[in-house]
Amino acid sequence: MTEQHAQPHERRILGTELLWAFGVGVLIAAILSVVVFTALTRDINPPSNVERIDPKTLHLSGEFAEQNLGTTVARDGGVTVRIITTQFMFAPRCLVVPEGRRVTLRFASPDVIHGILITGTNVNTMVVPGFVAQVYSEFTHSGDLLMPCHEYCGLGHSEMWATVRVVPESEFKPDLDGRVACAQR
Amino acid sequence: MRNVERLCLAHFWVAFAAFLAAAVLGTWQMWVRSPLGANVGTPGQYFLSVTAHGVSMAYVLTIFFIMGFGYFVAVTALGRPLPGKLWAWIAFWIAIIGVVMALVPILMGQASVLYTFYPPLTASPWFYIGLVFIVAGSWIWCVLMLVAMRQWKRDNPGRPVPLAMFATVANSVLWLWTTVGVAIELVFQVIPASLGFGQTIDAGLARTLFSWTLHAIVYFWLIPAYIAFYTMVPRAAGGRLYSDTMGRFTFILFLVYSLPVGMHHLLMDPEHGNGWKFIQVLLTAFVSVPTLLTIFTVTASLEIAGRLRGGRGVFGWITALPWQRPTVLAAGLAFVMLGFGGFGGIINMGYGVNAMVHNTSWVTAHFHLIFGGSVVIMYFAIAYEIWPSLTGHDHASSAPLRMQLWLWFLGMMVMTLPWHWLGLQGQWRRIANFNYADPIISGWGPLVIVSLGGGLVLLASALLFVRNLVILHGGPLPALQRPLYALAVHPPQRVPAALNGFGLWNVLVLILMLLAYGYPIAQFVITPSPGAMVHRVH
Amino acid sequence: MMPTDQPSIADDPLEVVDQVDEAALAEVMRVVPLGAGVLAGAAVALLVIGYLVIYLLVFLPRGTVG
Amino acid sequence: MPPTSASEPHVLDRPWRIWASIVVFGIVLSGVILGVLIIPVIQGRSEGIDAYTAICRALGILPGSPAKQQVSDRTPPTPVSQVVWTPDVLQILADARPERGRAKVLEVCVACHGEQGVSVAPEYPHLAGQSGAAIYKQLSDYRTGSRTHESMTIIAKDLDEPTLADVAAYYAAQPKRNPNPATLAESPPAIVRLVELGDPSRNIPPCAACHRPGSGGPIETPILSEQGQDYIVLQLKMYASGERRNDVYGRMRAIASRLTQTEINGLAAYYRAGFR
Repeated sequence: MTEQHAQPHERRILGTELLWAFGVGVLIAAILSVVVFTALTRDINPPSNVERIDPKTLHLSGEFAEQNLGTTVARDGGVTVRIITTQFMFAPRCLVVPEGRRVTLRFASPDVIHGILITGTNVNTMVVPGFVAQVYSEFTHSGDLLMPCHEYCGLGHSEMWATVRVVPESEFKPDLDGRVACAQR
Repeated sequence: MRNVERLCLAHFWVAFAAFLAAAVLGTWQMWVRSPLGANVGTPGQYFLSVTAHGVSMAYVLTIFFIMGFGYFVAVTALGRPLPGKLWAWIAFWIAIIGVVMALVPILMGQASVLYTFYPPLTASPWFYIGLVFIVAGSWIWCVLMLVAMRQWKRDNPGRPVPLAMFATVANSVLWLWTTVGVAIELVFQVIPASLGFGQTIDAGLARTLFSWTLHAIVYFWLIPAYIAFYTMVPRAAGGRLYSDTMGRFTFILFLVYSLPVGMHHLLMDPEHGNGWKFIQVLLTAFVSVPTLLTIFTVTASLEIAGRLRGGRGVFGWITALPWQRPTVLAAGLAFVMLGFGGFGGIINMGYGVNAMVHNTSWVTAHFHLIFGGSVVIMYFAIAYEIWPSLTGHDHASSAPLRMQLWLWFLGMMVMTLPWHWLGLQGQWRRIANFNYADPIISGWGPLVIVSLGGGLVLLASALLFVRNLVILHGGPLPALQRPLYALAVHPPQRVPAALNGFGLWNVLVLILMLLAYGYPIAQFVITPSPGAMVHRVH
Repeated sequence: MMPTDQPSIADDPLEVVDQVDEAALAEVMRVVPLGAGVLAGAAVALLVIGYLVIYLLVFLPRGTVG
Repeated sequence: MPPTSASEPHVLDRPWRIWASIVVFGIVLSGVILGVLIIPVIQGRSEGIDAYTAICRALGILPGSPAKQQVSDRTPPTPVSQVVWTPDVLQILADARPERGRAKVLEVCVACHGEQGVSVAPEYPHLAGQSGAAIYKQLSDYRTGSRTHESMTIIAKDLDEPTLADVAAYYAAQPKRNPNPATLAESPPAIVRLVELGDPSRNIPPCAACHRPGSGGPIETPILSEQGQDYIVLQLKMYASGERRNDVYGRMRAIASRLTQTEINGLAAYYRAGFR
């Protein structure tokens, strides 16, 4: 191939490559714009609230002591669920949440890294010792859902799961000090 | 060629031995978690197996294969003997010591922390020190690749470095950059804790440092497969490489964009803010550009080959391609699996959408399809392609090779497609035994059995692969000297320095790492998170 | 660097063996990226459509997350 | 990125440097603007969060999500156990000397737990070869009243931290008696499965997941091998009824309340026989 003859030909190849790169860039921009649109209109973000807490003294007093766990309804109607993820169980192991209302779930781990998801919903977060993991969501269907620990936390990892009971608004009745518990222990 | 045969074969056989053992373990795990093996094996055995499967596939198979293939490329692409061959053997033996030091505690059940080791769970110090030895061995390989390229450029001023070698050196630069993360985590956090020098460990910092390595290591595994796509597949199909410049540019994009995106593994972590996670999502979106460029360039190269063999019309060239040649068949199957795996990746990186699939079987399907599928099938193709020149004997017939490739493809698709559906149902990862009595989980049983079927096919394929290579050592036919690397449609006469070296790109990587990882790591120094107590597993 | 006319790597002994003849290649190159562009374009478009389908039909109905 | 194909390499090089920097910084800049500025500020506006707080939350400087107000917390009454595993507590345990503990053992503990840690009566636990951390935790709980027993509470109250650790170290140093090989054979498979696999349907993790040494479970987990059969049955009953409540987050209370009577007896016999 002589020098002159190669010029236009080589340029045409690079032209097609750049056209392809431009097309792919447009598709990637489309996907990213869907992400940005969702974030702006429905407040959808990955759960992250960078809140530090000492895992060694969780059980003593403060937000994550044993008596303070489970679902509580504040005076302004805000539903908050506090859950401890510890080696090989959730405390409490059964949660009640209302359907259709925004619920804030707060997790803390006193020992190793855990992680949770609730089947059939977008609730998902890692629970790292030293931080409070906070996820808020609206549950769109009622029924009993499964909340397993989805991060390896030791030999009992497979048995670590809890039940999330999504009840319609009519059945979600907090008691005197705003707590709602599952029927069975 | 004479001077690296034994070196390459030593590396490849260590890699494929680890691969076969890990394939057996993988199949056992599929059986144990299925309804058929409900009460077989204890959690201790299961997590021991998962750790061994992960370490063998992710560290031993990959690092040894890449080192062996790197030496082979350095000699054949540059057409000159390998500089510092003694150091290559030293690196090999250091890495072998590392493998033994890591595998012994795993098999003794003292290191069941999985291959991405989750501090505060802490394994035996030997496990971590073994990993450091393996990485140290691979660092020597990186230096040898850089020295080989520099010597060649000194003797050939102004000439472009052959694409295969350019990509191998890009891979070693990427590996030097990415191992810094796990090295800091091991040396300053995990090894001291496992030796008992501290009772607490900062789990948030450990995860962030490991994420620095966790994504670029995937591209370190992937680049040899892409070298085969760009240089071997067009030659095997009887065509030319569509664009050599785009090939160089793709490997540079991999180097620049794969490093700062590691934190998309932490999208669901509480220790980083939304802003940093969105930057990671954006950079991850652009790390798919080089893969999409490769699909176009390599398909165009195959189109050239197909049309040269008489393919007509828009798609006529596809049927005209020589699918009976293993390398061409492997490339086709690899692209199909890359499509499915890439689709899984787009969902994973969807900012909020990640919450739907994080740590579910969807993610397991994603990396089994891309790494286990398209990358490992190209490792097979590379091995088949270069084994004759390494052993001096040629394959008697390509039928068993094609059979093995088809089995691997079918097994992988059958195993991973059900996982996508199960992942959306919420099937979570690393489960020793399912509670099939639970109404939600009982529906998963049949699909887990289907995946087990896929696993068995994969095991058969793995065994057939090792057989195909072993019989070559004593095969009758003398190997004919086949050229390996494809010519470009326009072989490059002069290439800008930016496409012939990595100076500019190293500067850009440094700046990108500071922007993407600067504050997320600094925050653990500014306000250290409360220490989590070390939980020893040894 | 002095811009001298260097031999291309095609002259390198290992590279020279290639049974592609230039005339046929030039003929083929007039139409080449069309097939690849259509095939790869369709595949990538399929990926993006799949992303939107799963996003609309599976992700959104499951409720918000934040 | 079209490289001009002029002949001089350094001319070829300049556009690459310019274009590469433009593209790379353009992408990162748009990421910063969108991720750190636009999305948090707009999300925060609907929840009444001012722009500065929203941006700080997006960067991780302030806790909370930029799209939602933080919840206020409430502090409850007394905790279940006061023991806090911190490095200095583990340091006390590490510095403990069995010889110093021996004097206190011969003075107080030998009456019920024996000199080698073999208890004199079925309702008192064997302490030979028990984990030091486990003994330390139970003695501390007796001292703080998280766990009560007519004699142990008084004894524990007049032990200070170092002697408490020495006593724990002394019994931890006592050799375990070798298990009776005859009884090793006939442990029923249902019990072995409970110890090794647990029962996922009842949310019961394998006993070995915590109680087998080196399992990586909670630090205060006692070693059960060769423990007295009646003592294990008694403790599991007290956990099930809630009479004993010093297990953090009700870990053992939850498990014990789901075990049947035959399983409790089977497990007690299994560990009595000396399995690990």
